[in-house]
Amino acid sequence: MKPLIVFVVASAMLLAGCEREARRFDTPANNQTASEQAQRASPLQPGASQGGPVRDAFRDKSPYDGNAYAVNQGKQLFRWYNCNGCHSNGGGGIGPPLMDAQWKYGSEPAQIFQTIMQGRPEGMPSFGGHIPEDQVWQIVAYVRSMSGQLRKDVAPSRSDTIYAGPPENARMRLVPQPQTPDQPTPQGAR
Amino acid sequence: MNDARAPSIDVSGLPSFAFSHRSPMWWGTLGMMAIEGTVFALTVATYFYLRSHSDTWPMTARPPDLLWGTLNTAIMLLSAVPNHLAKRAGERYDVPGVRLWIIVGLVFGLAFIAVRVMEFAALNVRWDSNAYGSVVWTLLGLHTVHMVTDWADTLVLGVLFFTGPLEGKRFVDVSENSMYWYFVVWTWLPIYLVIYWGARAL
Amino acid sequence: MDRPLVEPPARGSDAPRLKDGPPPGSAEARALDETWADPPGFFGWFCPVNHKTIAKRFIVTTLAFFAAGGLLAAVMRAQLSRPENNLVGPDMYNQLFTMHGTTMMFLFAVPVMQTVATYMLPLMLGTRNVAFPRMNAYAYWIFLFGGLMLYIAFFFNTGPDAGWFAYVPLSGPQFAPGKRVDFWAQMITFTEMSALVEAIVIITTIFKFRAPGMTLNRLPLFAWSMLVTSFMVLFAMPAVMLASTALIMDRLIGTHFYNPAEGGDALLWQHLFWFFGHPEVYLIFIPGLGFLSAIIPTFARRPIFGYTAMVLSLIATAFLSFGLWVHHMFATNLPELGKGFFTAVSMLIAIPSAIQIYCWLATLWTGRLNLKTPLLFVLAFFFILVLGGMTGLMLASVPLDLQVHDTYFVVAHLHYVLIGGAVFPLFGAFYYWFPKFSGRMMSEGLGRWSFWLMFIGFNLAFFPMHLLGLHGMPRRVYTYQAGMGWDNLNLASTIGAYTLALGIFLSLVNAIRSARSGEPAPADPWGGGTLEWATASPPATCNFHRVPVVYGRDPVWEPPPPGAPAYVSGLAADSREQLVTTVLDALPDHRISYPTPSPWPFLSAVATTILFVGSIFTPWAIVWGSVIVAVPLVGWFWPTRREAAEHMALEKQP
Amino acid sequence: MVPPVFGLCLRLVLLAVLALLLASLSDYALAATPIPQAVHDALDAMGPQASHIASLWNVFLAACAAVFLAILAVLLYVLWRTPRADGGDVPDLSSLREAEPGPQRHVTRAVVVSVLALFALVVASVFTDRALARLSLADAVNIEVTAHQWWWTAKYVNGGPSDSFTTANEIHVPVGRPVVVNLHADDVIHSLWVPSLAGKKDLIPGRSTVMQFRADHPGIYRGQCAEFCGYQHALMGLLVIAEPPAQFETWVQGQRQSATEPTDAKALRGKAVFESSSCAMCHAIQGSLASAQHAPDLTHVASRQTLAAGTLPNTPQDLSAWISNPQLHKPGTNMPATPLSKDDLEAIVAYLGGLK
Repeated sequence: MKPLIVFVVASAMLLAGCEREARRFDTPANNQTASEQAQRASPLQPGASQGGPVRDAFRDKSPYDGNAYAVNQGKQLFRWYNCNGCHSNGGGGIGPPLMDAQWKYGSEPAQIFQTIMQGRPEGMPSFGGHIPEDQVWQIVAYVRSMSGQLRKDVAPSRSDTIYAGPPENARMRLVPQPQTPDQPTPQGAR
Repeated sequence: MNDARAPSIDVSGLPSFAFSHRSPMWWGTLGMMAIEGTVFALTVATYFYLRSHSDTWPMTARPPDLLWGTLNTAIMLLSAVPNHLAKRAGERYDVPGVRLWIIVGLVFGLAFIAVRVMEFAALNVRWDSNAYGSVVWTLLGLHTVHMVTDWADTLVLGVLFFTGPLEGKRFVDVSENSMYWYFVVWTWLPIYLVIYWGARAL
Repeated sequence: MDRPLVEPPARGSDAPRLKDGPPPGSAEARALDETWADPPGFFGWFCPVNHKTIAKRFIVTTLAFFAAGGLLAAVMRAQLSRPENNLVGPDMYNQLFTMHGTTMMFLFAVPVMQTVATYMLPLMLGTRNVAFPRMNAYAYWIFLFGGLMLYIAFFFNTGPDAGWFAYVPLSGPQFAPGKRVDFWAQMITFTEMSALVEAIVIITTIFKFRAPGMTLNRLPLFAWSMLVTSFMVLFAMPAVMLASTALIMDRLIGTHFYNPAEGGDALLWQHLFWFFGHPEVYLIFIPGLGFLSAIIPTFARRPIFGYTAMVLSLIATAFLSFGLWVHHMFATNLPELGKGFFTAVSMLIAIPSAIQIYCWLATLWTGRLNLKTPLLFVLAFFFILVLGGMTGLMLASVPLDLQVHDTYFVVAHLHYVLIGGAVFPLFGAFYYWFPKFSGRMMSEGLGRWSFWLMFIGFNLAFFPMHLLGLHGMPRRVYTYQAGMGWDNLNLASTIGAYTLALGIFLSLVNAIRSARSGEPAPADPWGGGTLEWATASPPATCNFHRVPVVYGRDPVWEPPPPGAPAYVSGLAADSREQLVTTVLDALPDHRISYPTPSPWPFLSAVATTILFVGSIFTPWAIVWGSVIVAVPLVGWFWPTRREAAEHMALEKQP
Repeated sequence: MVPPVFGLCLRLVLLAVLALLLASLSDYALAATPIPQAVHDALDAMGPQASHIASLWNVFLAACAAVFLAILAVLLYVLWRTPRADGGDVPDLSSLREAEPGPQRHVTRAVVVSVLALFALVVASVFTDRALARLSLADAVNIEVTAHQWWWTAKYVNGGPSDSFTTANEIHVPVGRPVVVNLHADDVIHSLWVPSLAGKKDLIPGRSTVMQFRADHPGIYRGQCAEFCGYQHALMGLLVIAEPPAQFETWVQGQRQSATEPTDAKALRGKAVFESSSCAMCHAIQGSLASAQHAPDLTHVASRQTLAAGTLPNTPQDLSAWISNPQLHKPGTNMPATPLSKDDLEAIVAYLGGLK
């Protein structure tokens, strides 16, 4: 009995530990799976505009929800790609806040992925083709950590910056509100 | 020296316990106090190190309110009285005296632990507001830990004096417990000065 | 129940009980063996408080960690054996060198010294157990759990990867995601707690449990070195505990100790860490000096030369070692004037060491040498450590340090100092005291082979690193490009490292074989002068059936004058009773009843582990954890009526 | 005591197997150092700072060697002369009764000599320190160097704001003119070390440090990060290129210009791809839409000797290899592999190759 418990606990730790601590340095290839192309939902793009559609999320689950390193990278990219410019650390400003329970375009990883890739009307640029999809997934994981959707031992802690308020790993898990009906599910996001 | 007929020192007549520095436990307690004293000292040093690196102090916060901290200092100094009497009673093997003064001491302890809660509220800063907040919370927290543990030790010892079994060395325990209580009280004075006046004058 | 206390009974000396005094073989002696024995059975295995039992386990544990750290180093040397090697990537390599440094510093070097002391000191001082034997057991258990925790984490890819020095911000919340660094920082809490407890145990043992007549002026130099070391522990280790706790808080609850943006400072970590870190080096090195002072007189067949100078040097070293931590920070922007001061102190500390080296040389010079393996390891010290000391002087100089700091030159220096100053003496001590531990002699032949392999391998492994550093190779690189001119030196270094490993392995084989089938050792195989050689090999459970009375610094060489009392009698033989003596003159002061075997230290350690590991993941573990810890601690303190009755029977008021 | 070893062995065995697989399968592409001629030796001093230290080194080396050999000699003499004994022999306790004037005299002498020698060394060290501090800074070149994981930004700030320009991983300095480098860190602590020119200096977040040196001989001097800073601490190189003042001035003039407009179609396409793909999210090229500051400024990338902070030689092949899979050359670097069609990749390489 005792060894069994030990074994179970140990393997649980193993899985949690290994996934949480994994550092994947090889950039996975972009989603090559055949899927219908999603139209850009925003005229805005960072840098020079690209024509053409963007890819769909090739999966519903975020590959990085359990990976502290990737989430942390996502946090860095969130700053580097100036998401702060509109979402200011998730508090919202020009863009909607990301640390609350309201999800205009859906709180599912695939939906967030689409929101970033396609962009959204009212000013959310379409980042598809401007950010490797692997990095988009990292940002997706980080965005989810902002409203406490991730495990506490995975979500990032405070940065060495000035920021009032609790760090992501100290936030309460908010139950995402269902989408308001007047916002049709944008095509591609499911 | 394995000569069976050699004369020997017969120690069977020696006492089986002794007070103060004659007792090994006294040295053990002293060692603990040295360690904890060093921790306090280093934390205070950290406080002034951070202060010396900051143009404004207490950074963006208001200095802590004086009321509760000062009140607590008074309570703690007063608690030295029952503490001293407990020590004296212990060294006279006066069981009723020990019981009485330990209980009084515990009451004082409850008082200053309760006031301590108010102190945290009166710091006017959160531990995660800035480095100043972090260090004062740590300093106050460290001392609180010692307060609580010492109070718990005293409680256990006090209970033992009601239930037994008692033996002579328990009176030594009483004496050393009082010494540690003194330590907790005396170390508070510099910490009080740093927390409450380091953010003001000094 | 307090009536007997109001009017103390005349019980005590006159009660008809078994008292010690009669020589080995007598009924009393057999009773003593019985009284001080460890409890039998599976559950008994968790309860011993005998310092020899605990220390044996402790030594084996630390040596196991030593082996583990060595294996890590072997992988690192393999990776660096050729340029652009691809054996391990940066992620694994960073974990490897962090684990190596951490293991060697926190899980091997400091604890192994303390634990050899907890085995030898009672024997050297002529007492039956260490002070606070249950604390001693507790210290072992939390050390074991802390070390296991770190390695289990490493096994689960959660090995720390920010270096054994864990500089912020690299180890901070922003740049070290996950829990790797937290496990490292919590391991510090475990091991430092263990070390602090051991320090108190050692200090009290030396101050209060010396055999009658062993005045401080007659204290064996090894005991002096451990006394000095333990005091250093008391004042050095709190610094790193504070630093690592602040680090965990920064990472877990968002404090700002090390966050420049919110008034914290990255150098605060370096100050706190090195305020501990440099004394740390000396509390690894000073016990090594103690080993030398124990071994050299025995194999030079004469008392040590310059005992007083030796003691004063030890104390001076301890004081100075707190005044030179900044020489690890010369490359930062600290005031130049301060750097000058720290240069001076860093060089000054060479003087006490020099004095001791000269005294040892004088002892050897004026003695007659018995060239056995232990002495060989000691002689190697004079080569390796002195060379390391010389490079230490170079590092103490600000301008030179700016060039060689954080290069392989430093790697060479610190290994010359630590392996030459601590590991070689430790091996010497191991060969010296193995007969006492095990009752069997180790093989001289294997010993010599092991020594020469270690000596040659060591120098081949680490001397080239001096040159690598000067030729511009920085530390902590997982690989290096071809064409930098570092290839051959690195290859040589790798070959040397594996030779060194082979030598150490031979000693291990030697120990295992000898423990099984070595020739039985007499009480005093080397003709040593200190008290441990006055009792059997291995010692009885009570160490001495008759606590000796001491008349000189080498009691075995200086027997009592005719007619003078040779031993102590009158301590209970059928109950654990110890003689307490006065601090300075070791006059018999009082007897105390001694703790019996108990599971509480083990259970308390388990509870402590739950608290510490829990607080890696949630701050609330501090709250519910303390409750879990309080329970076994109360159980530990609470006397059983049987014990109390036994103590009462022996009680006598002052 | 067994478990840690057991756990470790298991891990190491797995590791070894994995390593062998990797070693055999993977095309591990860390190239030999791109600049084998670059000097990087503390004792091969090319400027006043380094040579002050080098001469101090010689003083220390001589003194320490003398002491070391003396102690060794005494030890050998002792081993050679003192009679042998056995554990059974009665110890010689005469020293307990009478003093030992001979050894006492020797030990005292040795201690006195050691003290004097140490004092001399301290003095020598202090004087060298003063000499280092006294480097004349007249007409100095001022550079702001910022360290990142794992590369360097260098901003030349002489003259007005309009004159200042930014480059990365490679700084040019005029021979014979002092250089004042103000050091900052963007993320963690780094340390700048150019062994042949000066001692190292840390770059610390929240603090700023200064490093002063002068190069007296033209040449390429390799520097690198000396403080452990994460996964690619090993491959964080910096080149210091010392050249005659005239040459330096022309280089400066060149660097102040914004990027040359591409002329041929391929390069033009490369520019378009650069601006519209993920490159522009981190890199900056003056005179293009790309203006991000999270990666080396590529305005004059083609004029540099190396790629990725001294990791690869700056050739078209290496550049395209780098762009298509940076993690292969520098595992852990922040640059992701950008999925580009073959043509786009070639176009970008052509474009960047033209940015002299």
